[in-house]
Amino acid sequence: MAGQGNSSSSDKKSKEVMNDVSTFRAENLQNNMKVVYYSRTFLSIIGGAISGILGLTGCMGFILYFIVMAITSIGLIAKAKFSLHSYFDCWNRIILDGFLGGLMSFVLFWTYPFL
Amino acid sequence: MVSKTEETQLNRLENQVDNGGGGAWEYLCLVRKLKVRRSEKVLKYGLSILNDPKKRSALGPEEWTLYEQVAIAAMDCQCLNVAKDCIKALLKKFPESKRVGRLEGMLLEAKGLWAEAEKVYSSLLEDNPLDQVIHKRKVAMAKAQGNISGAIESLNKYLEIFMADHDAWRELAEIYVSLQMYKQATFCYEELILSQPTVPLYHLAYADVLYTLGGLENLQTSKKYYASTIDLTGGKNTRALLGVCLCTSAIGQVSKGRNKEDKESPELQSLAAKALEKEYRQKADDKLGLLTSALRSLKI
Amino acid sequence: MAEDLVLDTAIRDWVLIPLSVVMVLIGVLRYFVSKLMRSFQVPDLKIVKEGQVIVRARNLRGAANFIPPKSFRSRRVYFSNEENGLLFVPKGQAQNAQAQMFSDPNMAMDMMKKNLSMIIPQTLTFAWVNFFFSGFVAAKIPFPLTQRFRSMLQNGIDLSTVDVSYVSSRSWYFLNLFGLRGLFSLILGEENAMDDTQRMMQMGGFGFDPSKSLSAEKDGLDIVQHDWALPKFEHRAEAVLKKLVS
Amino acid sequence: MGLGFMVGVLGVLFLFHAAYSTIQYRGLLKIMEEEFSGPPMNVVLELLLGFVFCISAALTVPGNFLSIHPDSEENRIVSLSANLDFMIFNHRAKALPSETDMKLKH
Repeated sequence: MAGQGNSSSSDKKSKEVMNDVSTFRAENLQNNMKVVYYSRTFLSIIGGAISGILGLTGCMGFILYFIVMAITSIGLIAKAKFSLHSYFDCWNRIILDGFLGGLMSFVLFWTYPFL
Repeated sequence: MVSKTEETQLNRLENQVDNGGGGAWEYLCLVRKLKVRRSEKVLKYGLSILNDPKKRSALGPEEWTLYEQVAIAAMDCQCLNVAKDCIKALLKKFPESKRVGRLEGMLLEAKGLWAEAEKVYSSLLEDNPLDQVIHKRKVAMAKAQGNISGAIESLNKYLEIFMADHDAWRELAEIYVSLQMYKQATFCYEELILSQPTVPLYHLAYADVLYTLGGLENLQTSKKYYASTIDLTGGKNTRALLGVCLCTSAIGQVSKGRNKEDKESPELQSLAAKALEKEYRQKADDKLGLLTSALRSLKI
Repeated sequence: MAEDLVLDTAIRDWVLIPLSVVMVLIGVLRYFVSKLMRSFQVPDLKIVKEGQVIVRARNLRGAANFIPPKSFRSRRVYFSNEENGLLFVPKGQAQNAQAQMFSDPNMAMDMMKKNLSMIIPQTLTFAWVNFFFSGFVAAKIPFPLTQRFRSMLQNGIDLSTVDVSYVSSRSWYFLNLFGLRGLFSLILGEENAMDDTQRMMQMGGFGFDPSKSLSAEKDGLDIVQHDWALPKFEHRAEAVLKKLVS
Repeated sequence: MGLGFMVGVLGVLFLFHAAYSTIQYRGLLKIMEEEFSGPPMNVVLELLLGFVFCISAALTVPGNFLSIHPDSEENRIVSLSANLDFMIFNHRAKALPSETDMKLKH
């Protein structure tokens, strides 16, 4: 946290003084992760519907799922205005977290148009 | 807990309402949310809303919380008739509610009729012995009567049951500090730090008490807690900066030269001094001379 | 292998869509029912006190590194010493959970209510699906699956030549069960994103058993290694000031 | 919040409409026994539009991020709130003359 005067300054934090004793506001971190979870879930449902409508079958559908998840991650990073360290404790919170969580919803909404 | 943005928002709203810019209801809600004590403004603007039927009906159910807020503010400003009227209105709406019973007890306290207030509180306690607010009011009543030891004793009894209530710990700490019983106060502040470790003001209060206790070990611990306050407030807490400087010079005097302490964080006090000068230059540069002479006398 | 089966659209309109709609409605109904049934027990002194002791012990364990070593040790002794430590539960007094559960009626009632709102609608829908909609190909899933899935997905269809991507309505039920979890979390808010299977596993323990959690807290507290964080804070304060002054 | 929500609803409506027209289109293809390769171009465009709307809604509706650092402007605690539960009333304001015109008029 040494480098972080206020949230706007975005220079990298020096690693060795990285807070091994975490003094984060836990409830804000949870709030941020909830936002990520909601965005991911909503977009995985939308992605499922789209791949159903496009009539994709087999791996094409799953590829579309990963594309949608990648777009969500990029969108979320843009939303955090690239100063990720003031909103999340590590990078994969926003890139990988919940990547496969929305898979089942995706599959469900993928099969709807196929009925 | 009032954060910086909330404080600026509160001040902005206060100025806006003071020079007639409207927004009284938002201001009253913010005061309630932040739990700050602005009794005379709350009384003035609360009454302006309550006396205007149109605004009052616009509040809907919130009207009754406003009545309660104005009643407490009126007691604080010694306008007991207004408090009585508000409580009467609340009683009409909620005949047997315990909250209104509590308000009646507080009104008796404000009037100074301790016996009746005691009676009201014990009757309320009968049907709900675990009502935390009533216990706290009894402690406040003991304190108001000047019976500090009674307040401490009942507060300790309260804390035996509700151990995790950090407001009570804070009250106990402040009473101990007012009685200069610093040993017990340090215990209470440690409890507060344990319950909310990232609140810088608990670290600061703990460091103040340790500094007042004195002794090499306490001073070193106190300096560390001033440092943690600086870290948690990003160096913007002036009291913590001054605290570091004072601790360093006190450690220097007590250990008279064999200060093995400096190897851990040598430039902390010089950095704190520079930060202080920078802040004074920005905010109160006429007092800069005063600051530099004080720091020089502390040999930093 | 098998050429494309043409599924009658009537199946979709009368089996699959109603099943999904029913499951959504059940989820919403369960949300409101559990909200209604959230009974507020009048806490008695003992339970409140134990709850507070556990909260305080947990705070101590969590923020141990923020207080000086001496005061941490004195607190740990205060909490877990053998004679009258707060977390110490004398052997005789540790009733087991079941005995306590039957002795205290409203806890049993609460248990039953929780079951009612979770298990019953679950088994009802499952029985309904199995009874009415088994034995025919219900839907086509858009991605190919290996043969091993056949027994799971196509129960009730005893033909081995049918392509595995044609499934029976039971697998449609399971697909809905897991798929709708995301939708529920969007509509009904985060906390009931857990669907029934998770809640069932969680429900294992019978009721809140204070004596067990007291000793668990005590053991947790005993193994805490106190490593004072404050010296590190001095370095961090220096770094913060260096940045502020520069 | 309202706008983001509207955009999301609009996106979902676009998707529904696209789904509906695709099903019609497939029904048509089934009658003419042709292979279904993909929805017609205008449906694909509609899908893309709906998708863009949904992305923007997904990023705005769930609310924005809060800083996790205790020393950021919105988290830095500058003062403790008054301990109102232990508030006492016989303090020095008793001696001050209270404004007399304060009255609850009803």
